[in-house]
Amino acid sequence: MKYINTAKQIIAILLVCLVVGVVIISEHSWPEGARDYLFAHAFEDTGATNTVSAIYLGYRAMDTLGETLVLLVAITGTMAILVNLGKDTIEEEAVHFCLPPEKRAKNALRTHLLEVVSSKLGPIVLLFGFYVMLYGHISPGGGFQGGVIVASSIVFLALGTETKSKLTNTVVLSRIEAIAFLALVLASISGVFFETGFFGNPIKPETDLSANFIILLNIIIGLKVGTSIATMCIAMMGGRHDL
Amino acid sequence: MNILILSLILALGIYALLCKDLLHSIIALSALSMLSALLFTMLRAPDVAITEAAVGAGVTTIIFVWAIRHTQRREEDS
Amino acid sequence: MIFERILIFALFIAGFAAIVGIKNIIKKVFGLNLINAATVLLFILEGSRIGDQAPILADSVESMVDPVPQALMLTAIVIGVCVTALSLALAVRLYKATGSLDIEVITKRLQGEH
Amino acid sequence: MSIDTLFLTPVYLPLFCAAFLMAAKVFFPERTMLFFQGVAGVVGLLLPLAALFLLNPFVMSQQNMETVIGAWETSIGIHYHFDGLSYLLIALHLAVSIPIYLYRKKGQRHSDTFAIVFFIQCSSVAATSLTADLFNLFVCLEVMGITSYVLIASSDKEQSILASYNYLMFSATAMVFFLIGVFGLYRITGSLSYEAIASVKNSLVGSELLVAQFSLVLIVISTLLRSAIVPLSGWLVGAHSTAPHPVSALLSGVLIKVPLFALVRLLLLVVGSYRIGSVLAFAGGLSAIVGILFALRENHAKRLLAYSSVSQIGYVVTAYALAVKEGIGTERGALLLSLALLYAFCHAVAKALLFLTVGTATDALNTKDLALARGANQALKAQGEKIPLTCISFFIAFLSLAALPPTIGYFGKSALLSVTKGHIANQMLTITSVLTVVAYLKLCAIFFPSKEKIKTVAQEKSIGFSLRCAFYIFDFLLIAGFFFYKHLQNWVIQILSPLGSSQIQVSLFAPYSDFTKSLVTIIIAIVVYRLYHTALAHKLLSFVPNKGRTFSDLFFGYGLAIAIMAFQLIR
Repeated sequence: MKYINTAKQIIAILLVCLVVGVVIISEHSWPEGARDYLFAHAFEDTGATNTVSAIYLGYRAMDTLGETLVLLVAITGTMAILVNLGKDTIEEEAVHFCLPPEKRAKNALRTHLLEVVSSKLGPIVLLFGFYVMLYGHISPGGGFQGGVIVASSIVFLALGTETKSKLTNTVVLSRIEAIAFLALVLASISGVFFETGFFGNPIKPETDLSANFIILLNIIIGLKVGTSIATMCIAMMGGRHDL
Repeated sequence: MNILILSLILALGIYALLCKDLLHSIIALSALSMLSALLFTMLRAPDVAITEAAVGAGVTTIIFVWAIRHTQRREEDS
Repeated sequence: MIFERILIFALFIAGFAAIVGIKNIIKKVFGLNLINAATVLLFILEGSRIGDQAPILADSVESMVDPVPQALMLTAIVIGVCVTALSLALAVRLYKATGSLDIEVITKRLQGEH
Repeated sequence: MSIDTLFLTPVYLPLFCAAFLMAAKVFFPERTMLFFQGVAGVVGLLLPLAALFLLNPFVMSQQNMETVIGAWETSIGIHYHFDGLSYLLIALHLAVSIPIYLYRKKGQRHSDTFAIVFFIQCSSVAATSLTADLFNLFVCLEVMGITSYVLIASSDKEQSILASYNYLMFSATAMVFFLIGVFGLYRITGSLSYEAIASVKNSLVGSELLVAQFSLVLIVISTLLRSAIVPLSGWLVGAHSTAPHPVSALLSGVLIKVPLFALVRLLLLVVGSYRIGSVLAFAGGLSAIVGILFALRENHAKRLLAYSSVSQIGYVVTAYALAVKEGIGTERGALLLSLALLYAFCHAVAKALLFLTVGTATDALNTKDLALARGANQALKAQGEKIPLTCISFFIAFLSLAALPPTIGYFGKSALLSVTKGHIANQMLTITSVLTVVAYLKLCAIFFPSKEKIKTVAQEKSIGFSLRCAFYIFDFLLIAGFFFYKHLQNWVIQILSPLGSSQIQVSLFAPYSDFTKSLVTIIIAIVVYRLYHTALAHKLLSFVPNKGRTFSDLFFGYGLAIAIMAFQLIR
C-alpha cells in the first residue's frame, strides 16, 4: 500500500513540474509596452514619482483593495481560531512576554537587555514606519511596508514593560483598524460621486494635488495593516485574549 | 552574481525542508527571505525588497516561531 | 540567463515536492512559502531584464525596469503571508485537537469518530 | 447614477456593510449587534438586488459595458466587463445568499465574525463574475478562497479544521500555479486584460504558442479546482460536510459555480478552447456518475449531500462544456450556456434548501447517521415547530432534485438532458438521474416516524422566525420557478443570446411528453431502492472505495487533470 502512495506522489510531481517547467524555462523577451507608457504618463496621471506605487495605488487600486481584504479576513480568521485555542498551561502563562516584572515567574529567561532595548527602540521604529508610509509615492515604500514596520514597533513597545502606552492596548488597536477599513472603503467609493468611477481619483489629474489621493490611501492602508498585524502578534504573544 | 545568490537561496530552501529541528528550518527560511530581499535590491526592485524583508522575513518568522511554541519542535521520525 | 530560471525551477520543485511528499503539516506550510518565494523571484528577475534603473521617475532615469511585475508581486507576497498565517493557525488547532503533526495520523484520529 | 456605477454596486455595497459591521462590533455594545446586522443585510444584499432590477432593460437588449476601474487609460488599468452572464451570476448569488443570511442570523457563537466574512465573500463573488483582467481574477479568487476557509473553520467541530486545512493547502498551491500561468501569458502578450491577451495569442505560432497553451492550462485547471470536477474534487466532501449548515449551503449553491462561469469569458476569447470543451464535457459526465456512486455508499447525511453536489455539478459542467465547444457566439452555444446557468440556479436553490433542512433535522435528532436517524418530525415538534415546515421544504427540495413536476428541477433537468442529446455524457447523466433519486430516497428516511420516544434535545433556541422565512423564500423560488418556467427560460435565453438573434425558437421540448419519462425514472428508482437493501447491492457497492481521500490523492488528481488538459491542447 505504501508504494502506491509514493508512486502517486511522484507521478503528480512529475506531471505538474513538466508543464510548469516549460513555462518557466522557456526563453522570451520581456514586453516593454507597459514600461514605456508608464515612463511617459505615470507622473501627470497620478502625480507619484514612484511608478510602482502609482500602479498599485492608482491604476490597479482594485488589487490593493482585494489584498487588504485578504489580510483582514486572514487575521480575523486567525484571531477567531486563536481565541478558542484554550488557555495555555500554567507555567506557559507565567512566562508570557507581556506580564509586568513582578507577576512573572522567576525562572523566565528574560534578560534586562530586552526591556531596555525594546522600550527605547520602539519609538524610533515607529517614526521610521510612518516615514516609509508617508513617503510611499516618492521614495520606495508605501502602505504595506510602512504598516508592517509600525506593527513591529508596536510589538517592541508591547515587549518592553516600562512604557505602558495606550498603543499596545488591543481594544484601541482594533478601533483604529475598524476606522481605517471604513475610511478605505469610503475613499474608494468617493470616486463614484466625482464621476471618475469606483476607485477613481476624485482630485482632478491636472492639478498638482492629485498625488494626495495616493498619500491618503497610503496612510489608511498603513494604519490598517499596522494595527491588524500588531493585534495578531500581541494576541499570539499571550497578550489579552479578549478579542 | 545573481546565480550565486540564487544557488544559496536554493540550498537554504532544501536545508529548511530536510532539517529535523523545525527551529533551524525557520531560521533558514528567514535567511532565505533576507537573501531574496538582497537580490531584489540588486535587481532594481526596492519596493519589493522592503516588502519581502519586512513582511516576508519579519511577520512570517514571528508566526512560525509562535506556531512552533504551541506545537512540538522536533519532527517525529516516524 | 537560462541558468537562473533553472535554479528557480529547482526551488519550485523542492517546494511542491515538500507540499505533496512531507507528512509534517508545518513543513507543508514551509513548502507553500517556498513556491511563493520562487514565483516572486521569477517575476522580478524576468521583469528587470529590460532596464537597469529603479522605477523611480527621477530626472536622470532613462531605461527603467518594468514596474508592473513589481506592483503585482507586492500583492502576491502579502497574500502568501496571509495564507501562511491562516494555515499555521489551523495547524496549531489540529495539533491541539489530535496531538500530532503528521497528516496521516491526524486524518486517522479525526476520521475515526464522525 | 450612470450605468457603470450601477453595475458595480454589488461589489462595493457589501464591502461597505462589512466595514460598517466591523466598526459597529468594536464601538457599540454586544446587544445592539443584531440590529446592525439587520441593517447591514438590507444595505448589503437588498440594495444590489434593486440595482439589478434597474439594470434589467440594459441587459435585455444584449448590450455589454466595458469599463476600466477608476477611468484610467486602457492599456494599464483593470478592465471590468458587464454583460448578461455577469448579471445572471450576480442574480443567482443574491437569490441564494439572502435566504441563507436570514437563516444564519439567529445568533450563533461567532455571529459577528461570520457576518463580516460573509459580506466580504459577497463582494468578491460579484467582483469575480465582473472582472476581465487576469491578475484581478487571481486576487478575487484568493479573497473568495480565504473567506471560505475561514467560514468552514468557524464551526467548532474538529473535522472542519482538517477539511479547511486540506482545502487551503490544495487551492493555495493551485493559486501559485495560476500565478505561473499569469507569468507565462504576460511575458508573451505584454498585457493582463482578456481581450489583449486573446488578440496576441491568436496570432502566435511555434514554441510561443506551446508556452501560451501551457500557461492557459495552468490557469484553467487552477480555476476549475474550485468547481470540484472529478479529478479535482477530493477537497469538497470534507469541506461541505463539516462546515456549518448555512456555510455548506452557500458553498454548494454558489461558490462552486461562480469560478466555472467566470472562466467562460477567458475561454471565449482564446482559440482552441473548443478542445477544452470536449474534455470538460466528458469530465462532467464522469463526475456525475462517480459522485452519485460515492453518495450511495455514504451513510452520513451531510457527506451524502456533499457527494451529490459533486454529481450535480457534473450536469452543469457538461452543458457548460458543450456550450464552450460550440462557441458562446453561436446560437446553440448561447442556448446551452443559458440552460447550464438555469440548471445551476435550480441546483443552487434546491441543494441549499436540502443542506438547511437536513441540517436542522439532524441537529434536532442529534445524530447524522442515516441508519439511526428517524422521526425528525417528533423532535422538531418538541422544539416548538407548529407546522412541519422543515419536512415540507425538504420534500419540495427532494422533488426538485429528483426532477418531479411541481418544482423547477423538473423542467431544468429535462431541458438540460434534451439539449445535450448528442454527447456520450448524456447517457451518463440519465443513469445518474435515476441513482440520484435513490440516494435522496435514502435521505427521506430521516422523516419517517420512529417507534421509540424521542428524548428532546436541550435546544435553547427554538426554530426562529428568520429561519422560517428563509425556508419560505426557498420554497417560493422552487414552486414559482415551475409555474413561470417558460418566462424564466425566455428571459435567460434572451439575455445570453448573441447580438441580433434574440428570437430563438424556444419550444425546444414539450413539457408534458416528459412527464411519462420522469414517471418511469421514479418507478425504476423505487425498484432500485428496494434492491438497495439486498446483499447483492452491498457486494456491488463494496467496490466503491469508502476510505477518505488522503492529502496526496488531491495532488494526484491535480497532476492528472493538468496532464490530460495539456495533452488535449497540444494534440
